[in-house]
Amino acid sequence: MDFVTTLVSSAYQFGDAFAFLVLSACGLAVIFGMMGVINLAHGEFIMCGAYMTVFAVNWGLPLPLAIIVGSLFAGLVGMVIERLVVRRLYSRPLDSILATWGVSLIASQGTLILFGPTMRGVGTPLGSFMVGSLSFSYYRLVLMATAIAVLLLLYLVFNKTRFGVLARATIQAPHMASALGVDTNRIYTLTFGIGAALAGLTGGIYAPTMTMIPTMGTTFIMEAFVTVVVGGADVFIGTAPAAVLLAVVKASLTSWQGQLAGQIGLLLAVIITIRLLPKGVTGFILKGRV
Amino acid sequence: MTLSRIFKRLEGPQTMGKGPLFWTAFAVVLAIALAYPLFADGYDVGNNIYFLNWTFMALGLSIIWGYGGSLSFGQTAFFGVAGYSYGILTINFGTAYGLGVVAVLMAIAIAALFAAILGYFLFFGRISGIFLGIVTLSVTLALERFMAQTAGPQWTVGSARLNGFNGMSGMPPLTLPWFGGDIVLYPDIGLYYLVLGLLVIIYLGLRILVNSKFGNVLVAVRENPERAEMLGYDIRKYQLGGFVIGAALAGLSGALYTSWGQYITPSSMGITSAALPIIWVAVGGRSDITATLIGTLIVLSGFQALTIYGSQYALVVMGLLLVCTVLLAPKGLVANAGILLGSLFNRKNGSA
Amino acid sequence: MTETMLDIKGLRAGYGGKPVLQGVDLTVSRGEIVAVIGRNGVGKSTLMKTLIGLVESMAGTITFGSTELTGLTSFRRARLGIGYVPQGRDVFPRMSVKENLQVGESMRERVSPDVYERIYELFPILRERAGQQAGTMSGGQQQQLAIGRVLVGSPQLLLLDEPSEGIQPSIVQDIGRIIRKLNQDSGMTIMFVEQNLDMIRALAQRCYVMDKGRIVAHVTPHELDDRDTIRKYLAV
Amino acid sequence: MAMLETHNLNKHFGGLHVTADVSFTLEAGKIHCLIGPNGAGKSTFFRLLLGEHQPSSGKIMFDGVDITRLKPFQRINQGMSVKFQVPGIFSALSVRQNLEIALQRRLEGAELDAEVERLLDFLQLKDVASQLAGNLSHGLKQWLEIGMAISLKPKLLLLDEPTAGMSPEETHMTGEIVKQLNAEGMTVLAVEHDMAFVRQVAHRVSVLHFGRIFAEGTFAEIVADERVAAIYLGQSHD
Amino acid sequence: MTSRWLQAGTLACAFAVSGAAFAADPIKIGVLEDQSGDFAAATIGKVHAIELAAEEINEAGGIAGRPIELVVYDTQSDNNRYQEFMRRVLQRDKVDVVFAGFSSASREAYRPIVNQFDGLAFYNNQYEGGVCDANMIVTGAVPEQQFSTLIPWMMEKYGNKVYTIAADYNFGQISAEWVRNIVKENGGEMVGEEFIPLGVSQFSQTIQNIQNAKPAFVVTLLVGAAQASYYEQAASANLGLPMASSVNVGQGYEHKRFTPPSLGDMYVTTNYIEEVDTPASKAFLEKFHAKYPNEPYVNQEAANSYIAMNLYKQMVERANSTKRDDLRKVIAEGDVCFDGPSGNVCLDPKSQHMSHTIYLAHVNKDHSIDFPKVWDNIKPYWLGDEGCDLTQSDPDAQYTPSNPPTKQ
Repeated sequence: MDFVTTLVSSAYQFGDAFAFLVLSACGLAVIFGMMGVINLAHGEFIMCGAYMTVFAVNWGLPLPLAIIVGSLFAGLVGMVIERLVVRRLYSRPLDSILATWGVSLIASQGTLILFGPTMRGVGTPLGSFMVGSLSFSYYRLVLMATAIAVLLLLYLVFNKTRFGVLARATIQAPHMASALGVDTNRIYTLTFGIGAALAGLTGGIYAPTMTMIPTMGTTFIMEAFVTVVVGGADVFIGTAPAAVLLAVVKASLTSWQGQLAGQIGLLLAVIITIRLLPKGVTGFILKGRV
Repeated sequence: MTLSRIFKRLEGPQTMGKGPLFWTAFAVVLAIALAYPLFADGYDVGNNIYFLNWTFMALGLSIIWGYGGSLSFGQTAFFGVAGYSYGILTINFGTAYGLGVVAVLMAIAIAALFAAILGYFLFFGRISGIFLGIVTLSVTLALERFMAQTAGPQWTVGSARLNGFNGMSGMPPLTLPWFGGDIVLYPDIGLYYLVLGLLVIIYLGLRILVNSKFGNVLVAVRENPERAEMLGYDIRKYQLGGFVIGAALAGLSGALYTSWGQYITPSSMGITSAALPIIWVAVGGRSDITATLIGTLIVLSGFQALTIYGSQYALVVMGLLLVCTVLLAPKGLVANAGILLGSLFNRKNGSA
Repeated sequence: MTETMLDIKGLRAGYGGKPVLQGVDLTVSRGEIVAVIGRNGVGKSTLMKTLIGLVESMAGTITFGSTELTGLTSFRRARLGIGYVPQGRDVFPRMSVKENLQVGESMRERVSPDVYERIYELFPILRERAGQQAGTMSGGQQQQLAIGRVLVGSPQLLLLDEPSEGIQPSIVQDIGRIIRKLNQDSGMTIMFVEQNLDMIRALAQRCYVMDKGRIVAHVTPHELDDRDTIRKYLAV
Repeated sequence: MAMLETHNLNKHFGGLHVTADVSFTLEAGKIHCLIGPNGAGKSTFFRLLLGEHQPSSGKIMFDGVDITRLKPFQRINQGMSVKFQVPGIFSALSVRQNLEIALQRRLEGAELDAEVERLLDFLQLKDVASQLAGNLSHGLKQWLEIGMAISLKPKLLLLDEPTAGMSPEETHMTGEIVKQLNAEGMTVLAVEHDMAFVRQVAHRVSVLHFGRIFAEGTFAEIVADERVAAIYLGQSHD
Repeated sequence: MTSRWLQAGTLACAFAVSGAAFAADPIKIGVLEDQSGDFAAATIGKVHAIELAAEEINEAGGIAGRPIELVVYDTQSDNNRYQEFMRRVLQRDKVDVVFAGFSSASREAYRPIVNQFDGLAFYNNQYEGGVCDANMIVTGAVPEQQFSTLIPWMMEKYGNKVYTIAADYNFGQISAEWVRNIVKENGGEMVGEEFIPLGVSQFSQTIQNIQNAKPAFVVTLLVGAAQASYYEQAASANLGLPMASSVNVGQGYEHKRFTPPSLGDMYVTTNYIEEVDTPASKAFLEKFHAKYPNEPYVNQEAANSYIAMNLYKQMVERANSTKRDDLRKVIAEGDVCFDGPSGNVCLDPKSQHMSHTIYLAHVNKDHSIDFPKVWDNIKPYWLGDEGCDLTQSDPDAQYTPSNPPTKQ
């Protein structure tokens, strides 16, 4: 293999791992970082987005539009669940783990009952390109671009929009925000909705590359948790660097020693992180700050 | 007088139920449990051993989570570690001459050691609250994934093959050394009495533990870690202690389970398995071992019945039950019922 | 000038079932500047928090204009036109000064664009530091930000909880001057909790004296020139 | 002899300097009160002493030992004890158990039982001994916490606003308890702003203002100091 | 449908059809299959096939005049449930025989319990082979049947450089071992071998490794829904290599679930799929669809389960007993055969495994299927050759090529 091919191939593998980590984790990270809730139904929101995307394609929508529909639908479901369940548990974060686990059981088995054990997927669009002797999928590039776009979009939403300002204010001092006229409940609902919609987006965008089954979300779960653990509470200064770090670990170990090494590398990263940086990358970056 | 002193140590504000009424009920339940094999068929006895096996893990979770305030999502990791340890030991050395009992004890010790190492990182790294839950879950999933790939022939310990996802089997059942030959404990009456005996001992032992100085501090750490620290307690050590005890109990469940079914797999540590103990304990009532014990047995038999009669709706009903419990009975169904019962009883007494 | 803006009757409130306020009665008219004074721990801050809705009241009524406030969540009260500047400022530490100010917009449906100009005129430091993280500013700057933030929502009634706390005297005087100006220029009604005599004398038209969760006296600032009165109602 | 000394203790959060160069000496056997207006840095100073905050710079000596880098529980085991402003008790445990948890640090068996009874008597908590601590009235919670703090038989007792939320009678009673403990040999440092209490107990008073020790002396000296009155009431001192 | 309804329905049918003739005690058959959870897609059809066979047999007068009563439990793809319910059917329901299990893990979970109670279980799944246990009868195809046919054929057609990607667990490891050995025996070369942890769904690196190794074809031994994502990803990266498999299509009907052409040019050896174009197969499919019109696909496991029911009927009728030892005496005669949807099959007395007609299914670009080759009567020879002889001794063990029985 010539140098260019090696370079392109390494970058492609890194980007692929990065995209998967970011997209797996971002919904979970928003909900955990902004609200302190561990959403164990995260995988089911991913599945929900994927299923909705496939339905939308089957109704004749073009794929990009279908993915958006899937994402919005997951976000909507998220908001409903926040209203019905999660809202009552903000003072009891451990119980919210249980409740969201319950939701996840209902969702995955409910999907099985309603739509059967499997569903025909949609094909992966866009074809492939060659570099040297290797061929690559264009769609994987779309995934990478989406991961970066999601981070960028999140940054813009939480830093440049009115909603973002209010959301951050609510997270930092909920009582004060409320005393300044912020409807904090609405902020919580919307934030949870955004987290769920991001999970739905992940599901929708990976739907063409995966098998559609009710438990499909679980393949994202480990990566999502690992990224959030390593990243800590903040999406921007935590999740994104953690995903870079883990993508390097995963991609290099995978290409060197195979998939298992990549997986084990991720877990070692977690163990090392909790010892060295108990609050994740976020804690490290915020150290010494207010 | 000595009897009353024993009872005094068994009772305290950390456990629901006290006084003659409670202990009479306890004795009645115990008597029924002891007589049970006389009028139940073999299947029910075997099935109940299976249920009782799990209660140790639940009680352990109650100690670390309910009493100590630290949610461990990793109980099944210790369950699995002990199960595999038991398998490896007994496949290599057999269970005759009391080696089976030694294997159980060593399996528990290995699980406890693993918990001690992991717990050291966690508690001395000051990881607490919800983050502790994620980290312990991640470790559990890691262990599951690691064990699932040990299918190859290189993964053997002595003559025991770890056997990957398919799980390890072929370990002999537990035997007790006895005069005139070992007693082989298949899942029938013998094992039933052994497990029941262990449960009674551990239940009473935990009652003493949680009402002891150690238990007091454990609850103190849950209630107000800052105050506990400002009384000079190194709270990390107590959290670690509770974690290790919880892990050892999970280990006992793991070893017994493995000997019961002569089988252990990585999926015993998967995310579903990892969540189950939390559900049992939460539904029953986590901060009381009696509530945990009753709750665990109710949930286990309830879920099994649901699976038998509810077919595919079982999982949906389980999910609903969980959500409703969390929302409507935050202390747990059994604990809330107990509190209700207690207040009714008190009111009656008061008005009389 | 006798239109009642705030009417509190028999207000009881506290934490965890234990009342700190033991039946507070007090009125504030439109356009007034009223001080609530008293020693530490007599319930002054609790009163302010109960007014904005951060502490739930157990009994009594709070009437704002013609609206009964008890039972409303705090963001609804803020949107009715009550601005609250808490003790200890409570700025959002990991947000910029500008973003802190923007949160105040939630009090209004629509905020006129020149409101920021007005606030920057009152507190030039906020313009200078608009991009700085609020948590890294000094106490006095944070206090100015906290007041500026609530002014974005143009409240009719401004509640200030110990605006002088932990702030250098020169800035205390500045803040006092600005508050008076707000009252004179736009007729903003102001109620504040204070122990700082300079601030009380400079601002207050009337003073309620609080002790043990009740209003125990009603004095004018002039009466506070008297040493014995001070000793009686305030610390030291 | 100095029980507690701080040398140039500094703490800042971001741009906010909470304590600045606090050098402070507490003589053994005294009751020393620390006063100052809200926001003067009293509670931060207190947390620095306890080890809940790490100082940005400076040194803390306790009974001849440098404790600057010790963890909170290690400082307690060196012989200090603390009562917080908001009562730090174990709500789900009985009053008796609260005391037992504290006392089991140094006693056991019959001795422990006897000491529990003595403390319940001393703190007038006998009637509520078996109630859950969370159900006590505010004042009784405060006393219970004082009881837990003194259970350790500390050389130095740190009190953070021990009379917050107490009635004058309760405040007076608390003062008497503190004086009695001092008479038994306990050194006491109290952050307090109830002047009646300070007058009642203090051998010495330090005034903290803008994170610095502004003045120090006997109660009478401090009260007479016009500058102190000025900062307390915010009067410009010209 | 719940298990109770199923039982009731079956019983009702049985009684309606033959009335008084069925005064005899029913023969109880336990059915433990995953009707929910991860494996449900491939196993619901098995339950249906068993119900179909039971209905047919009952209509024709039952087994030796006794009606079949099914006791069905949903094992939820959960090993613990297999343990619970195996105990239940054997101890509580006292069934005569159990048809149980999809994954090898579930089989290993229940096998000790079957041994404990000395029951008899049919495992109707294609698997990694090697179970030598007198309490088990295996009707699924095993590696020697699938690979000794598939690999040489592929090497002849495409070349002798082979790359294997396999699920990183027992099935994958053992199957890969078979592939490796057969490739070597036939003078080929393994240019790569990669094991994928279960649950992994991302294959970019693997696809590149394959491109770098330049094999003639890829042997895909992937298992589970997550790993099935490989085909879509490989197609989208335009890998374009022929694939050989023992597990796909026949079990998970991936060619029906994925968008063409992601499975194009895949070759699978299977003992049955619904496309098999024989009169027996067509008749079976017709009956199946008549009873279950909404069945998405009739896979090899469904056919094997159907065959197993008929084999059991034959054994019981010949032994005139449902006792395990009597049945095994019949098997020992060596002529327990059945002419079913997949052709003629016979039970091998030594291993209690079944011979098969092996069809080479080729998936076209449009995901239609053709059969370039059919091998008749391929025997499950390996266990017997290596020294497993259940007519002589019962080791209750599972062997692998790297861990064979110790020869006497």
